[in-house]
Amino acid sequence: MLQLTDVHTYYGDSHILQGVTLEVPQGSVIALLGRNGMGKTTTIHSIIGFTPPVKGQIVFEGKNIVGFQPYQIAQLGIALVPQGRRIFPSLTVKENLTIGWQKKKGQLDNDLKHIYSLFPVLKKREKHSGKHLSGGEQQMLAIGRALMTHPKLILMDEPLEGLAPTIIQDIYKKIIELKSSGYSILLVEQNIHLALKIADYVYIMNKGKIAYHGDTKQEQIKEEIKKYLSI
Amino acid sequence: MDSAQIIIQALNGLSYGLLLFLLATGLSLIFGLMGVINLAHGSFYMLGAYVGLAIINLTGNFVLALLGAALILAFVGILVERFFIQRLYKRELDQVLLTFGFAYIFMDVAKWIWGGTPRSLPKPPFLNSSLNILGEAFPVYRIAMIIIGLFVALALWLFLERTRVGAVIRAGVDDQEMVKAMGINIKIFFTGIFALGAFLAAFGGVIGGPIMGAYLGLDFNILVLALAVVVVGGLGTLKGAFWGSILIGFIETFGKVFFINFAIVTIYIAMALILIFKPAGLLGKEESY
Amino acid sequence: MISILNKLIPAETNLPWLAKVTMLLILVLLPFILSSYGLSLLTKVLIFGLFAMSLDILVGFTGLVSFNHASFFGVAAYTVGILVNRGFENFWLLLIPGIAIALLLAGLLGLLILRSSGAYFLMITLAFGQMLFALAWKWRSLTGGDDDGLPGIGRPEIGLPISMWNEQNFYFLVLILFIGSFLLIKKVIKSPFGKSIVGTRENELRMQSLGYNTWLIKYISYIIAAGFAALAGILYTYFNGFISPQELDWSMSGYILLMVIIGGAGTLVGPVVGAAVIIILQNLISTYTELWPLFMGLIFILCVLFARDGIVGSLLKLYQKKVGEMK
Amino acid sequence: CSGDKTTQPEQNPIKIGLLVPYTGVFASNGYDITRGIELYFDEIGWKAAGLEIKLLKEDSEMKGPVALQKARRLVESEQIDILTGIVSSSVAYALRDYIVANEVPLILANAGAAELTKEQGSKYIFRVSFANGQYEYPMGDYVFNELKLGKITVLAPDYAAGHEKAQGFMDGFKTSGGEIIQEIYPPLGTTDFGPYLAQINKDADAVWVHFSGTDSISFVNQYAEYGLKDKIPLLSSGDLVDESSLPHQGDAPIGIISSHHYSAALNTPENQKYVKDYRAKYNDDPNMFSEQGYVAARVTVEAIEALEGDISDTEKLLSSIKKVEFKAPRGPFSFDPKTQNVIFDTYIRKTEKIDGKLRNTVIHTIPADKNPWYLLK
Amino acid sequence: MKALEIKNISKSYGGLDVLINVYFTLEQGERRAIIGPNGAGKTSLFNIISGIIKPDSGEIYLLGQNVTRLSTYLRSRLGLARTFQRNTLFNNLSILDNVELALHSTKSDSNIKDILRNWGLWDKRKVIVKELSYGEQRQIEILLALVQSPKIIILDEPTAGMSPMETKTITEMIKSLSRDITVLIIEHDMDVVFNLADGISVLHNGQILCEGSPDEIKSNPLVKEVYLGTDH
Ligand SMILES: Nc1ncnc2c1ncn2[C@@H]1O[C@H](COP(=O)(O)OP(=O)(O)OP(=O)(O)O)[C@@H](O)[C@H]1O
Ligand SMILES: Nc1ncnc2c1ncn2[C@@H]1O[C@H](COP(=O)(O)OP(=O)(O)OP(=O)(O)O)[C@@H](O)[C@H]1O
Ligand SMILES: [Mg+2]
Ligand SMILES: [Mg+2]
Repeated sequence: MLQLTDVHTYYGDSHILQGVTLEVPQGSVIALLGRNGMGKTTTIHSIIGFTPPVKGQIVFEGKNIVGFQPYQIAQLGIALVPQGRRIFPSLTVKENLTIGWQKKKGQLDNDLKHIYSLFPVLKKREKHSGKHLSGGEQQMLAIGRALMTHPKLILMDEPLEGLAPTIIQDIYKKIIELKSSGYSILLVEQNIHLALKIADYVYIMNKGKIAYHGDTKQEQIKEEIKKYLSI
Repeated sequence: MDSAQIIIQALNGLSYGLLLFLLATGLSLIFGLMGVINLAHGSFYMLGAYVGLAIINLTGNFVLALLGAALILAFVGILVERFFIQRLYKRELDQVLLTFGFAYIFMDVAKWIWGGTPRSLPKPPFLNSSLNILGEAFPVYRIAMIIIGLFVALALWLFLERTRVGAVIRAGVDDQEMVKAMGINIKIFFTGIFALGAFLAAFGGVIGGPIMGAYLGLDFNILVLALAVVVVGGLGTLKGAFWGSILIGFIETFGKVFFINFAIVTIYIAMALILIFKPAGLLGKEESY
Repeated sequence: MISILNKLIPAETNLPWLAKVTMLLILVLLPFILSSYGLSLLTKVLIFGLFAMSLDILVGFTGLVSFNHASFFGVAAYTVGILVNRGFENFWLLLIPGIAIALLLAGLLGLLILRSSGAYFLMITLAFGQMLFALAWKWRSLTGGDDDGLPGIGRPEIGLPISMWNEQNFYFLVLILFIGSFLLIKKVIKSPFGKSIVGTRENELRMQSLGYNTWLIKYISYIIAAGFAALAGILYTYFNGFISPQELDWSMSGYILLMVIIGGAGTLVGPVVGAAVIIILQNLISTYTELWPLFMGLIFILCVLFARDGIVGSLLKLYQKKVGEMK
Repeated sequence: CSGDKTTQPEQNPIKIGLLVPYTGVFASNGYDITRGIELYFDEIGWKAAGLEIKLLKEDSEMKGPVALQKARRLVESEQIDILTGIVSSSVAYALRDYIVANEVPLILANAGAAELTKEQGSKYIFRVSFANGQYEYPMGDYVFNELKLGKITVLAPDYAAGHEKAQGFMDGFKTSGGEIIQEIYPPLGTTDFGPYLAQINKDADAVWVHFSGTDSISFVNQYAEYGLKDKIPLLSSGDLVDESSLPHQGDAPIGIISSHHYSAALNTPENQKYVKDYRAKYNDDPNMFSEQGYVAARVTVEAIEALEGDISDTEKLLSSIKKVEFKAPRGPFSFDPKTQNVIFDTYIRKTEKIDGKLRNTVIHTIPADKNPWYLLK
Repeated sequence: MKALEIKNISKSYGGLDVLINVYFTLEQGERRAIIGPNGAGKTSLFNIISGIIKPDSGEIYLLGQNVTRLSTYLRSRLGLARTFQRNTLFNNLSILDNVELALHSTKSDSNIKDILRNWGLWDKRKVIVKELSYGEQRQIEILLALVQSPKIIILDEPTAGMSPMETKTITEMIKSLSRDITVLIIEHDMDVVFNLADGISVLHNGQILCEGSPDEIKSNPLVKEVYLGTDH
């Protein structure tokens, strides 16, 4: 469903992604792991179009989306749960949720109800402005906001950051559920334990390159993770 | 002052306030929602008045002038936003310089086309009479201004509150990238709101034309008034712009009655007092962490 | 929230040594080449350069876009003008009341306005600025009011057998005070205090959490800026020989702000270059066409489009990039 | 040496500096003055005493320091022989010391502060326009004795010229026996007069006002709007209904009685020719400003011709200017030798609509020697 | 003398009670963790301790001194340092400038050099902070608090967003702080909490649910239910 081939991305003069190739098949959860500053977020940003690659191909459902505007990419069915939450502080919780919602894809009340059942606290804070939420609540909002757009592929950049263990378990279940109903997910996560549990396949990044990739069931993976993430 | 006088002056304050609302609300939208310091806002107002006058002279039709001028200036607004402002979001100092540059250019273009002579827009004939209120005459046109001001306020409120537009714009200012990632072509919204701001300014220019006239320098006089309104009411809320306008309208009017000698500074004294006690405007929220 | 100037500004202007010496030489030699009119323009550029530099302390470094900077310029100018017309002569002694009154005024206003920020700060300063303007306009007995202003102010007596009526001598007096102020402001900016004003601009919350009294930092910076504006105002009074309320008007504050932005906020040299560009171009263009605002407007727009960080800011970036490439 | 001139036509031209606002609220005044000046120079083929005339125009922006800077250029770089223009008194004050120190003759074509030709006067400063109060003063007597109006409310903008002009009228009116029952001074640049109009004392026999430019248009319209036009007669200084404002005031000014040193409707041959030429060139009616410019230009030329073009001696030039006398569109023109201020007849005019067009018909003339304004000093 | 005393602090926004009569104390040199569900009021409590928001009622004592009415900067000067849950840095300044500001620009150059060397940031010192990756910025956030040589340090989810390796380094670093320094930490990463803390307070719906040693908390069924879930 999504395929990156030899992607090179720069910030000004610095060459950050140096030929990233990875694939997210339909209906699967792919984990992208790596230490801080290795280029995970940049990979995500290259896909969504914030930092368009200078070289390489990004193919989504058979279409090369390099050079597309972020909003066009999003309209193709890619949603982003960004690192650092990036909810809209001056909008209320409800506005945050409804802003990307599209009529043709569902019923607003139903969709909202769905998100609220997943994160009941958001219902309680419905009219609060985004900036007054607690960190964890903002993270829930960021996930809910992405789900509201009915995407086919969700890019999740450390979606579990700042969440309490109970909520993490809920989200774990949610991701499994999403997967089984056909969603594809590219997951960047530092909670290695959980990432390995959810994902079907793992890519490990090191200094802008894919250093290793393999099936989560493989034995070798433990060692590779030890090697690149030092645990 | 007898009661008739008080009523007349209150009507004066109200009509002036709603005129201020017309001319300030566009600035409030652009400033409050998009965070753009548009020093050319007064120029849109002034050009609106001039263009409106030109259309009246051509067609003799006030309503046509009103809509024509507003649409023409909205188009100018689209050009300005699309080719210039769009690169400058969140760069306030550059916005100051750019829009000031435009203010200069617009002023000179107006001088070039219409000369420097001050002008006044004729009132539409059907509004060119006076009403008798408790023995005092009060111009019908000012009553019409009150009605139009209220109507525009209502229409804007419906537009911004009942549609997603206001929220999208605010989100766009918070984090443009993220809005795009939500599948929204935010640029169109920005352009649209800027055009709407220009539309409202020009609309105000024509409505205010029979009272404020059209002259070189009107642009900056209006700008200061509009800024005062927006800031007193608090940035970014229609409600703020509305009550800010009415308040300033009343302060100006009653300042002219009770403090004739200080009329040139009443508005500033009021602004200073309000901001000393409410550093983020009357209806603005103080930034709480 | 509007946090004016949330962008990278080179906090130091690291022009090579050679450029500095050349610059100084040019400033010293120019008066011998220029016509008397050219010299008067250059003098004006230096005075406004100083004025703009002082505003840059607020706008560029502290992140406060003040719209009443002309108040300090004007109040000091009036103070000195009034005293000169009452027979006080010694320039150096006159500097004391002139600057002191501006500092006092800034100290007083600072107490009232610093709770606002961003656009609100701009507006509350505008409001106070206009009140002072109105005061100068209406207090005829002291200021001469709107019409006459305060004419007939002679040139300074500096206690040396050198006549300041000679335009070259006056220029050198201005030049010396300009360079002195420049070095002083630079010293302030480079000091720990200077760092702390930049920190306050960047993130007030973090500064407070680090133990800085950000209110006081802004307050002091407001007062310092007022002091240098006052010096510029005093020199301007002597330069013109008169002072009128217009010098306190918001349009003057706006004019200076344009200089700061066009030259590059947050670089000390920038505002001076901005002053030079605006003053010289305006004088030049307006001799050829009455439509000079049109051309000035175009220049402003071109500057925004092609010199993102102001003229000096952009040059600096270019220079730093070149140096980076050479390494 | 005058004989050389015919053999040496390529002499230094005469340079006249013109300093008026071309930008801002008063730009139109600047342009009108310029038009008057250029019309006259056209008439004489841009030559005075055989010498070419060069007109150097600069924008004063109505700001003292800017004007001073521009004057420096004109004087020091261009070496002008005469400076003229100057719309606002504050600019005139700003230039005064510089002009005197550099010995440049200055011919004021509008700035009206009385002081400029009194205490602040100088042999270098002439004024062809008016001093504030000069044509307002004699109207006081006319209003009281001819119109028989005894109680008057006065409105004028709150700045020096406004006060001076109002004072001129009030002095004249009170000297004749009238009573001022109310004085209101709105800020300069007021557009909304509603609150002031509602305050006007209903006992007043008439309202006298001085407003000009933008203010005059707003005021006249709103005076009618608030129903006052039919209740209390409106009197004014000529500025209120000057030909520059009339086309933009609708029918509201009809019936206003005003005093002025000029009216485009004056019936003299000089004026008729002037109005005709002006219309031909600019397709517009002349007004007080253009006439002042026209007169200023003529004064310079007359003075230069009297010296046969030899203006190297400034002293001689000054005394030559002082002696200039001619029949201007406004009537007989001359300087008061003591103050170097203009002396003119004052016209009482009534604004009327004739052939669908508003004009200021002269209904009474007060000759210069009957204007006791000068006796006051 | 206690390092920190929170006495009956309450805070509400509109109708929402964020903190209700919170009372707890911290001995000098103690290492305490506050855990609790999202929205329990942990960050709000930190903001009240550091003076960024004012409590509706209650008092705060810092090193024996009543600081309830003291501004943030004065509390900092008493020796309180903090990190923010959301990175709060001088984004447009370099790493070096950030650290210099934290040091009040008074310390010698060599000191700064040592610090940056220790953190492996010396080579990157001229990099503008906003050009760092999220996790790298997170480290600067902690660095700024640590270099102030505080007496009490309060850390709001310091390791969130850090990779396991960095998390380990930071945890060790906090652990190795001199025992004079009192540490209060909010964390959702239980490994970090159990590794660092002497004691844990659990905040739930704005109230202290329970307090105890890591082992006690681990096995407390109530805590399991509202916070830990079944995993731990
Ligand atoms: N705006 C920027 N300008 C310049 N360099 C940048 C910018 N953003 C990131 N970088 C650099 O790019 C590299 C990769 O950053 P990226 O954010 O992709 O890392 P990451 O793997 O997501 O790390 P983390 O786990 O900390 O989020 C880092 O070295 C960072 O310094
Ligand atoms: N200014 C405010 N206005 C309204 N509600 C607020 C405000 N600040 C915080 N809240 C609410 O108070 C509650 C506590 O927030 P706080 O940030 O203290 O939670 P937390 O315990 O730190 O949670 P997390 O673990 O998710 O960071 C939240 O539900 C939040 O929505
Ligand atoms: Mg990342
Ligand atoms: Mg928190």
